[in-house]
Formats: sequence, C-alpha cells, structure tokens
Amino acid sequence: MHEVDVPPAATKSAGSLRRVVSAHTEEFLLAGVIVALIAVGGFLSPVFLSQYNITSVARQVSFDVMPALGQLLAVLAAGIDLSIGAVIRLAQMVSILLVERVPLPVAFLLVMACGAAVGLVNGLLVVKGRLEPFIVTLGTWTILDGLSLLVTGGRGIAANVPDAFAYLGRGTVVGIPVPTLIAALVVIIMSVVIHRSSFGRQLFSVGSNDLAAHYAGIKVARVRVTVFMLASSLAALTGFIMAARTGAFQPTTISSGGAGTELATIAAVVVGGARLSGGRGTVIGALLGATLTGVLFSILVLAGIDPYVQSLILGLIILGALLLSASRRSKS
Amino acid sequence: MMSTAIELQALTKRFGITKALSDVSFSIRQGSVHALVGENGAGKSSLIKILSGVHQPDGGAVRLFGQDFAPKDSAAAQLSGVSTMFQESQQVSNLSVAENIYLGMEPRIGPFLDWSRLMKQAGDLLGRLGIEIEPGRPMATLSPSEAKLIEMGRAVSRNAKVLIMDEPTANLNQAEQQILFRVLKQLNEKEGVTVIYISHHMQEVFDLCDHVTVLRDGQHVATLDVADTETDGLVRLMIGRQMEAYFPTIAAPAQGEPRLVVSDLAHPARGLDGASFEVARGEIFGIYGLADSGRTALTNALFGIQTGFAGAVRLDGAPFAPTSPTAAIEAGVILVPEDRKLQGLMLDLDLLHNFSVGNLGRFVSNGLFEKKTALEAANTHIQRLRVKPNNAYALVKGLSGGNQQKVAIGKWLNRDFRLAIFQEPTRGIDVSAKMEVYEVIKSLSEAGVAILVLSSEVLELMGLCHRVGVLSGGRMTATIERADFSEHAIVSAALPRRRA
Amino acid sequence: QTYQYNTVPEGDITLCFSQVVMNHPFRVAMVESFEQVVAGMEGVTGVVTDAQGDATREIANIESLIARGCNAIIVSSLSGRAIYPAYREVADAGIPLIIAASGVPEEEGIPYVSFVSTEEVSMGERAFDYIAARLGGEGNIVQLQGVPESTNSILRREGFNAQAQYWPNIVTVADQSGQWLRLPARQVMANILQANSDIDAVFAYNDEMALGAIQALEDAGRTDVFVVGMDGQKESLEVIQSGDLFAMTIANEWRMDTAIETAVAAVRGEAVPQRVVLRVPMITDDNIDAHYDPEAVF
Amino acid sequence: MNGLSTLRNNLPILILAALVVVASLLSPSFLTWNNIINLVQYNAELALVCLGLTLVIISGNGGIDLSVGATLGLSGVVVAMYGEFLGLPGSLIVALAVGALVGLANGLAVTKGKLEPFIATFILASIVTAITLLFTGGGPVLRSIPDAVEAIAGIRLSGIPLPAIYFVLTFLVGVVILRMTPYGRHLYAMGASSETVRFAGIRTDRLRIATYMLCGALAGLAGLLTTARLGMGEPRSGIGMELTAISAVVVGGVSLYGGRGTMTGAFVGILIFAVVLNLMNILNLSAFYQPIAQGSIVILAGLLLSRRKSMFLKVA
Ligand SMILES: Nc1ncnc2c1ncn2[C@@H]1O[C@H](COP(=O)(O)OP(=O)(O)OP(=O)(O)O)[C@@H](O)[C@H]1O
Ligand SMILES: Nc1ncnc2c1ncn2[C@@H]1O[C@H](COP(=O)(O)OP(=O)(O)OP(=O)(O)O)[C@@H](O)[C@H]1O
Ligand SMILES: O[C@@H]1[C@@H](O)[C@@H](O)CO[C@H]1O
Ligand SMILES: [Mg+2]
Ligand SMILES: [Mg+2]
Repeated sequence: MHEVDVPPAATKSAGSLRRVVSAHTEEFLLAGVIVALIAVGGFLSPVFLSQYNITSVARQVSFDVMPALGQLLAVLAAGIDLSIGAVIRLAQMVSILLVERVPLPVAFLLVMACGAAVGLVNGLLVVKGRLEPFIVTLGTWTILDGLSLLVTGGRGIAANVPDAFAYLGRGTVVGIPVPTLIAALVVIIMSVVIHRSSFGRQLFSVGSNDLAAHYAGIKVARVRVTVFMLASSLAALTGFIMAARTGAFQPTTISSGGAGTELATIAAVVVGGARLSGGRGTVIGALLGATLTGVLFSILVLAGIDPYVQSLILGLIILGALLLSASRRSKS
Repeated sequence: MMSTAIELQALTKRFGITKALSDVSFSIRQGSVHALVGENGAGKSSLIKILSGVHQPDGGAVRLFGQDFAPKDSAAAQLSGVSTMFQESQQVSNLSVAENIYLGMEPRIGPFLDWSRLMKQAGDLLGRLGIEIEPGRPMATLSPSEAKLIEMGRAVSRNAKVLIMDEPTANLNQAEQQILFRVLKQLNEKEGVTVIYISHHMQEVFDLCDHVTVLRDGQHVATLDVADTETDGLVRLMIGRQMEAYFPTIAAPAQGEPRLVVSDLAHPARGLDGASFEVARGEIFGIYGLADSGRTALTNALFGIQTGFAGAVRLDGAPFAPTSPTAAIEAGVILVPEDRKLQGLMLDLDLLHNFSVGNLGRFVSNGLFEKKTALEAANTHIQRLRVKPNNAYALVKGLSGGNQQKVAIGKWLNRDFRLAIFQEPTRGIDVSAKMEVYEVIKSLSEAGVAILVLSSEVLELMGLCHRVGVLSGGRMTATIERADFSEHAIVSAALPRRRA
Repeated sequence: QTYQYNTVPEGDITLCFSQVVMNHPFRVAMVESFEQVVAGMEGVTGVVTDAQGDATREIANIESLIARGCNAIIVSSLSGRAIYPAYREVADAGIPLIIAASGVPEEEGIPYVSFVSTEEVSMGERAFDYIAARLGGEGNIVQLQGVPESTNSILRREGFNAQAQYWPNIVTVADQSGQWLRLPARQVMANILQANSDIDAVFAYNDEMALGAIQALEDAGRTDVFVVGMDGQKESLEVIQSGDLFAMTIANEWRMDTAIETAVAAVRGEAVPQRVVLRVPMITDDNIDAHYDPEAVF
Repeated sequence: MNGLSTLRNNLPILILAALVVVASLLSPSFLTWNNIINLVQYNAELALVCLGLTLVIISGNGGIDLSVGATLGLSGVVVAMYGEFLGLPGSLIVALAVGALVGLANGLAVTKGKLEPFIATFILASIVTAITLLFTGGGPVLRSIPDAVEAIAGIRLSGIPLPAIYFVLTFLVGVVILRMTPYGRHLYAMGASSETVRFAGIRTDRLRIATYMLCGALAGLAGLLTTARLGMGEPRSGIGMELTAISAVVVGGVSLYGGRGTMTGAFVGILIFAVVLNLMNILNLSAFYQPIAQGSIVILAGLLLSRRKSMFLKVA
C-alpha cells in the first residue's frame, strides 16, 4: 500500500505498475481469495450478503483487525506479542469497572494508559532485561489473566453502560457499525505510521537488522519500546470498544479458552505476508489476513457446518494460503 | 596427469533476473591448481556452488572425471569427492574445533559418537597441517582467521579428489596464509588433489596456480596457462577495459587546525593503552595494525559503540565523547563498518531503504517520509557509485560484495559529516569496485572531511593515505608521512612491542 | 421493553443452538442430544455453533445464527453477563430465545422466551447438605472447583459455601481447581493428599474431576474418604455402583428435549412457560438403577 | 567473566535448589518421599513432550513445536479407540506412528513448505485438534483399555510408580542424545549455523524433518501414557500443554534462538514449575494465583538467565 504512488519521474509508470503488482502479489492473491469466498458465501447462503450479516461480520472483523495491526508492529520489529489477548481482556475489565464511576473520556484515557503501561513493561523487559519478546509476553499474558481473575474473583462483571459508551460498541453511522469506523481509522493511521512515516522506516530497519540499524544511528531500544507500547495500546482500544459492545466482562484463562486471540492475530499477520523474524509485512496484508478468518467463519456458520469440521476447514484453508504464498515467495 | 578432472558444458545459472552464469564452458585438468578470477559478481562463487551441490544449474552440464556430475546437495558432492572451503565463514561456534572439522563425518561406535577417536583424529590432522590449535577448544574462542584455518581442516579432512577454495586468504595474516599455501601445495603435489582456487589477489594466482579462468558478468572470457600471462593482461580481461592508475592521485591535505585530536585514548580491558594522533581536515589518515592491536576498540570509541574510555578526543576543537552511534552521527562522524552484512546493511530491504537510513531526518517532513526525495537521492547515489543493478527497489541481499559495500558507504552520502571512519573498506571486493571506493574517499577528502582508514592491507594504505599511523598493543607506535612510506617501516612498527 | 417475536405456525423450521464450549463430555452430550432430538423431528432442521469458550466468538456465532434466519435460538453460555447484548439482539430480531444450562438469574431482565435450565446454586447447596448429613456435621473436606472463572463453577461454589456457613465443624481444608478435567484433578488431588492426612470427603464440581480424584485416592490407598460429583455421567454411575469411594452425583441435565420442545412450541406460537427449572436428582448407590441407562450418550 | 557465565549456566539448578529449600521450610509435607514421587510421576508426559521440544528448539531456525499438545490428544484417543484390538505393542506402535505422522507434516511444512515453524506448527495443531474432535465427536473415548496398556501407568516397581521411572528415563535418553550422538551434536550445530551444517554435507532438511517426527512421536507416547493413566481417551488432555512445555524448557535455559541449552536445564525447568505448582496445592493457595505464579517464573527466570550477548543489541 505504501508503494502505490511511485513518482513517475523516477520510474516509468508501466514498470511501476508492474512493480507494485509484483511486490504485492500476496495481498492481491489474498484479496482475490476473500472476494471469491464472499462470492461462494453469497451463493451458499442468500443471507450471507444481507445487510444484517455484513454489518455483523464487519463489526466482528473490526475486533480482529485492530489487535492484528498491533501484532504486525511487533512482528515487523522482529518481536512477537503474545500478551495482546490478555491486554484486550484487561482493558475490557478496566472499562467495565470504570465506566459507571468516571466520565467516559477519563475512562478511555485510563484504559489506554493501562495498555501503554503493559507495553512499556514488555518493552523494557525486552530492551533492558534483554529477554526474548516471546518469553516476556508469554509471561505477561499469564500474569495479566491471573490479575483479572483476582480482581473479579473469577466472576463476570457488568456495568450499566452509558449511552455514549454503548454507541461506540453497538451504534452505527449510515449503517456502518461504529467499531468498523474506528477500525478503519486505525487502519489508515497505522498505514501512515508503518508505511509513510520516518518511524516506519526505523521499524523496518530494526526488524531487518537491528545491529545495522544501531550503527546507522537509529535508536533501536526506543523503537522497540514504542512498538510494544503501540501494540498494547491498540489492544487496549479493542478491549475498550468490546466492553462498550458487551457492557460486561468475563475473565478467561488458557484453560477456559482464552488462548485464541493471541495466536489468531499472529496467524492473521503471517497469512497477510508478514515474516515473524521481522522486516517484512504490510498493513493491508494484516487487514486482509484478519478479514479472511472472519469471513470464513461467518460462511461456515451460515452454511450450518459442524463446528469441528469448521475448525478443520479453517485450518486447512489457512495452511493452504500460507503454503501458496511461501512457495510464490521462494520462487521469486 | 593430462586427463580432465572437471568439464563444464554451457553452464547457466539465474537468480531471478540476474544471470550469474551464462553458457560457461571450460575444463580443469586433473592434478592442477586452477585459478578462477573475475570482478565481484562475475559468477565465481555461483560456479563453485554448483560444483559443491549448493546450487543446481538452470542449464548445461558438468562432468567429473568423465562421469555426469549433478550433485543435488553438498552431501552428494562430497560423496563424489568434491570438497569446498566457501567464501563466507563456515564455522559452528557452539561446538569444539574437532567437531567442526569432522562435522558430518564423526567417528562412531554404533549410534554413539566416539569422542576420544574424534579428538585424536582432529589432533593428528591439525598436527599434520601445522596448525597449532587444541582440538578440544570451543570454536567460539577462535579468532576469525584461526576459524578459517579450521575450515580448511574440514575441507581437507574429507579426503577429496577436488578441493575448492573460495577466497581463502581474505581474512588471514601473513603467517596463516603461509600455512594455507603449504597445505595446498602438499595436497596438490603429494596427493594429486585437483584444486580450484578463487582469489582477488593476482600475486596468489601467479604463485600458486597452473591455469586461470577469467569470468566476467557471468561469461567465460578465457582460460589460460598462468605461465603465459601477466597481471595487467589478466586484469584487463577481468574488467574488460584498460586499467588506469590504481589509486587516485591525492592532493596534499588542507592545513590548519586539526579536525580530530585523539589524546591518550585508553581502556586497558578493551585493548587501548593510550593512543594519540591527529587528523586534519581533508586528510586521509591510515591506521595499520595486526590482530588485537586495538583497531576495533578505537573505532568503537570514536563511534560511540562502547563507552568508558579514558583520555580525550576533540572534534573541531570541541570535546567529543559519544555515548551511542546516534550521538556520534549527530556530531558529524560516520562509520563504514568492517562487517558490512552484519553491521552495515539491511540485506532484505531495498536500496532505497538502505540509502535513506543514513539520514532519515533529511527525508522527513511533518513526520512523514518523503519517498520521492529519497528515491531521487538514492538514484543519484546509484549513478555516482555505479551500483549494479541500477534499480532502487532491488534488494541488497542480491547484490555482489562490491556493490553491497557501495551501498554501505552510500547511505552516508545523504548527510554532511566531518569525520569518516572506514574499516577494511575494500575487503573482499574486486579491482574496479576498489577503485570506485577509493574515488569516493578521495572526493570526501577534497570536501574537507577528515578520514580514518583502518586496513590490514599495507599497500592499500600506502596508495591511498596522506599519513599512516601504526597501532600496536593499543598505542600509536609510529606515524609515517607519505614521503616516508615503506612496507617495511609500517609492518615493523606494527609488530608487538615488549611490555614496559 | 416488550419484544415481539415471529412465529411460524406451520411448515419447516430451523432451530439453532449456540454452545459456549465443547471441551468436556457434558457439553458434548448436550450437542449430541440436540442433534438426536432434532433429527427425530419432522420438518425441523438443527444448526449448532461452538464458541470454544470465547465470549467474543460466542456473540459472533449468535449474530450469524440471527443472520441465518433461525426460527428459534437456544443458547447455553458460561460467559456470565458478557453475553447479554447478544441475547438482546436475538430478541430484537424477533427470534424466540431459549436459555439452556446457563445460570441466568431471573432478576437480570433478560428477554428470553423461556429459561430451561437447572439451578446451579441449589445444586451446590444440595451437595453440601449431602456431605454434612453423611459426616454427621463434622469433618474435613476438599473442594475441587472447575475452571474457576466459569459461571457454573462460581454458582455451585456459591451454593455450597452458603450452606457451609451453618456448619462450622465442617472445614474445607483444601480448595483448588481441577479445571473440569480428570487428569488435572487427579494431580491436584494427589498433591492435596500429601499435605492433608485428615480428609473425610471431596466435593468435585463435576464428575470428570470426581473420577480423577478417585484415581488419586486409590493411588494413595485411601478408602476412608468419599467423593461427591456432579453431572451424573454414565461412567460415574458405573463407578458408584462398583465401589465405595464415589458416593453421590447430582444428575445435571444434558438432555435437550425440554429446551427443544419449548423452542418449537414458541415458534409455533403456543404459550410457553417463562422459567422451567429442571429438577435434577441426586444419584447414589441406592437409586442408581432408576438412572443408569447403558445406551445413553452421556 | 568465566565465573559469571558458569554461574549463569547453573542458575536454573540453583533456582530449583532454592525453591526446594523454601518449599520444605514452608511445608513439612513437601520433602517427603511420596510427594517427590508424585511430583515426578505426574510430570512424565510433560517430560516426554519437553524432550522432543528441546531437540526441536535447539535445532534452531525458529524451531518450535506448538502442536505437541494436539498430538498428545490425537494419539491418546486413537489408542483408546483401538487399544482393545491393538494390545500393548500395537498401541505403542500406533501412538508413536500417529505422533511421527504429525511430526512429518510439521517437518515438511517447515522444510519443503518453507513456513516459519511457529506458524506451521500452530496451524497444524488446530488441524490436528479438529481431527481429534471429529474423530471422537468431542467426547471422551470410553472403550475398555487393555490391562496391559493401563499397566504401563499403573504398575509400581518396588513402590515407585512407572511414570516416575519414565520421567527419569526420558531425562537420561535426552542427555545421551544431545551429548553422545552425532545426531545431537548436529542439532546444536544446526542451531548455530544451519548453512554450515548443510554445506558440510549433512542433509539438514532430513535432520529437521526427523527431529519434528521424533518430537511428534514423543508426544504420541505421552498420549499413550495419558490414556493408560486415565483409562480412557480424553481428546483435550494436551490442550495448552505446548505453552507449559515451552515455558519450562526456556526457564531451564534453552534458547529459543537455537543452538544453546542442555537437557539437564530443560528438566530443571520442568521441575521448577512442578515444585511451585505442587507447593501451591500443598499450601492451598487459591487457584487464582496460579497464572500469576507461572508468568512470574517465566519472566524472573528469564531475567536471571539473560545473557549480555543476546540477539538483541547492547543498546540500553
Ligand atoms: N543467492 C543469490 N540470490 C540472488 N542473487 C545472487 C545469489 N548468489 C549470487 N547472486 C548474484 O549472482 C551474481 C554472481 O555472484 P557470485 O557470488 O557468483 O559472484 P562472485 O564472482 O563470487 O563475486 P565476489 O567476488 O564478490 O565473491 C551476482 O550478481 C550476485 O549478486
Ligand atoms: N569488550 C572487551 N572485553 C575484553 N577484551 C576486549 C574487549 N574488546 C577488545 N578486547 C581485547 O582488546 C584487544 C584489542 O582488540 P581489538 O578488537 O580492538 O583489536 P583489533 O586490532 O581490532 O583486532 P582485529 O584485527 O582482530 O579485529 C584484544 O586483545 C581484544 O581481545
Ligand atoms: O457440569 C458441567 C461441567 O461438567 C462442565 O461441562 C461445565 O458446565 C457444567 O454445567
Ligand atoms: Mg564470491
Ligand atoms: Mg577488529
């Protein structure tokens, strides 16, 4: 997405179009797959393309896209953030606890601060503590889930959500769910940050070769800490809006099925062409990767397919997509 | 003696759009030492990687001792009697020396490793080669050049009929080179091993080899008897044009206040013991030193990679003690580091990115990266440095060593600086790339930049520098003016001195 | 707020079932029962979704079911209040909502057409009462909770501990989680046995864990302890029948017939009871024959 | 310098020793023979899984296996389903084969498919779990398990339950593999520099595939043991185990970057977690503290172990 506007002065436009297409074949392929799926979905079930279902899938996908972009940041800088799901849950809990007690903007800021604080801790442990991001965030993941168990005593909590807050999660603007609009905004901002800003360049440098980045004068440690803070903040934002949607929070740990989110975000960015060892990946890819799963899920549910077969099909399709793009990449 | 060991028939190899080899045909006589020369990117390594089973050709065929030879991996090549010492370092740092030598061919008792026999075999082999390294030593404790000798030990241990050496001397000092040459001669003359030898050092070709094949741009140019050729002719064949003066003519440096003043820079633990010297504006100051003389420590101090040095550094009169590369760069210092792949480049990103990271600030407005400006700048550098391919979107990992080095230098050309440090600026790069690097250094000097060149090639320092300082044991033991340059003077000042 | 819902007096209908998680036998048995019962009904198609324990996915699933045009939706959830917005969406869409095997207190004002479920709190109370009676009001007990944050674990615990207040001489000496599963329960129980020699009874919040606890007791050669479970799964009944350790289980309702019948009635426009509290029997060696069905799926 | 790194290399064992001391001070029941045997025997499955995982991680190139838990589940239910027909030897072979098959898929996806191990094994894990659940309909497999199979978990040798012995055996086998076989040395070498190993004439793809297969087979074995222990096939018995296993191995000093770490370390890691959880049960600490304890161990041990020379910069 960042390379769409090559200045014609530098490259012949025909060549540049070819370059854009060839540099982003994966994204195009993925978009193609999604369009095909939507067509299949519409064919299999007429309600798939109903306003209600589109709205519902769009809202759902928004909750997957925002944390996936956080994961993308971590992955681009050669890290990984396994704590994203736990931060979402933490943010949900804090939102529910706060929303009846303090004004909405204050609640929002506090929730975001929680997210940023977790990111700061993750980042500092990686940079100062010299720990591998995998280890750090695996640790914070379990600790945060433990914390929300302690705070809630394991029980679900609920709040009488003020209308303004509820609107963020449940409202629509000209038929488009508010969470989707927020996610769209996040996508735009993140594509500027990642692909257009100087920070983005630093991010790719660090992910590609941190030592060379250091020798080129880039403040590697600062970039890494910022990345973790941004990733956690996006997770916190997601949790805040989820809380607005549900008005309640139910603590989860790995044993009750909470392991899905963190790994799903990673799958989404990798399906979207990112490389876990850093330096490669795009916002549009992550967006498409997250969308693919959401769309697939909706189709499989609508088609009334057995839940276990659903997981099997989903796994096989993702595996196929990954193998396809890997083989394409190794050929070029 | 006159039969053919290897015959290449119209060998072709492509990497994406790059044609590394096109229709290369020639033969190598059994029992000969056959040199392979050519500029960076000529295709030498690609060729030998096909022989070693690392790459498979896209066209053509190879015959080994009259048999079809198409190894699908290194294991297959070794089974057929071809063993290789690659250009890139091939060491396993977390194992012992002995395990490195016999990697994949360890003596066994049943399914188990026979440790004692392994150690003994390795000891015997090292003894026979005259390499004094304990077989039980962890590989990580070896210097890069010692490690290279162990790699040679590995290649030799395979009892190959064909031994390939790709730029084996690039990292070795004089004494170590002698070991390598001796082993090579012994294997070739006593055991009849056929040797393929790649080097950028013409002298080695003439000293060691019987035949030489010249490659240029992936094509076979000539295969000659070494006895029938001389350096100039060979170089002409390699670069395809007449070679002008090797080193640029250097004007006398501007006089005046020195730009860089280093006084008593010391950090005993890191091997600096009170080094002092000055560099003027526009002066190219060479620094020569043997292994462990303190060159790296000096660079680290000046570029803020390490801190905690005693003594004083002044840059244009102001005290200078950078605490990070960022600080050094902001003060107007740049570094072209010795390990370009590890320290200098983002290999899997494109030229545009690599050129712009040297000064991201220049391409930013309102926090946004101005790609258009950066692209223009990158294209300018590509033209100026004659980088191949001339495509700002090419990934750096696909470039040859010389071209990568140009990128490592070029990233700094987007900013103004006062002091430039070049560490081994021409290591492993070919004649014409070298000349281009020298040209850049010269033009920087003409622009008033103070330049430090740290090199282990005496001739290079003599050709390029206004003055050469010699480091030994962490001190500047001599500073020699251009008029007084002699190989002897420089090398003898570098020899370890006795402790006071 | 009053909700209108659409009825289909005759013709084919689709019944949908949103299951929160299918990670233990009880939950799976519910789904199997649903499928079996629906298969036996003319003109009724069944659709099942599994949220894999994730409340967000549960909401998404329910929305898909709404989009799909289900004529009635049965929900079984362990997600507490996090799932309430989805309940409201079902009602908003004019689809009859039936709650099954989920603790939804009456006063929460959820717009369900019918609540067909057991009373988890009272199940906890009854378990305690049984233990207290059998111990004669005095003794040391162990609690093995399920996944501590799941609704049913919390409600059962609430009932159990509420009764315990009245019995000061019955002391919970160890209170740990066996994650609803057999192996973790067995390991935790083994550890507990190391630290506590004086144990008289174990209350496991479901049978899987009760069976794990029994294995640990057998390993340790303990015969002086009895175990109480919950769910009444087939295997437990066999164990109750054949030995002394497993004393009692409360037969949680996994059969979906009532929920399905209620749903169909609502779709057809018939009046349905708003709250059906399923009565679940305590099963001991004494009445086991009345409850043991070797053909049952659970 | 040297002293410091020796200290660091032995740190996991020191942490374990300190934990044991603290535990026995906190509770007299901790350091009893029975408790220790228990502690060890209930970690036999984890030990098997950790052995395989350690090999995969040491082999480098991002090597990791997130499918071990899923594999354990699949092999466990297959054995439960056909145990009666297979008998003990048959069950053993089938458990190993099922695991090796999943490992083969992992290995192929990583080598030939060129996928990053993290993602490849994660997706395969979800596929394997789906297959397991389809296969069993989600519920436990309640077929009668042959006595011989149940015996492998149930029998005691002079009072010591077999699983405790497996734990120790697994450890010994791991040590032998890593220290005394060319295969083990090649894994280390591959972890440090895969290309060098390949150029030296070792078929690294095969080695990698074999390692994933071995890891899978060990998880399969763990599945058999679980089924033997439970007397039934529990399709979800391995869920989440991969994360516990990775945490344990890493806490024991095995580097996720490959090439570094020892089998002793890995097992010390297992024991560190085992001791803490055991102690929490003994002290009757609320289950709510468990995740916090686990996460803290991971981070604290990581901090203590972290080396100045890591993949990350010296930049502070
Ligand atoms: N793995 C690869 N991927 C892409 N391009 C490659 C690869 N290996 C070599 N090339 C390209 O093939 C050409 C020949 O490279 P090769 O390494 O054979 O040159 P060389 O003669 O050994 O150079 P040098 O003297 O620098 O070692 C170069 O243009 C190089 O960039
Ligand atoms: N961080 C350090 N800790 C301990 N010793 C060090 C450190 N840095 C350098 N040394 C020692 O100081 C001496 C000088 O090292 P330095 O790397 O500067 O030498 P050099 O001249 O660059 O050698 P080479 O040509 O081998 O790179 C060596 O003996 C080296 O082992
Ligand atoms: O009793 C069951 C348990 O067995 C578990 O399935 C969770 O839900 C409860 O209702
Ligand atoms: Mg080469
Ligand atoms: Mg040096």
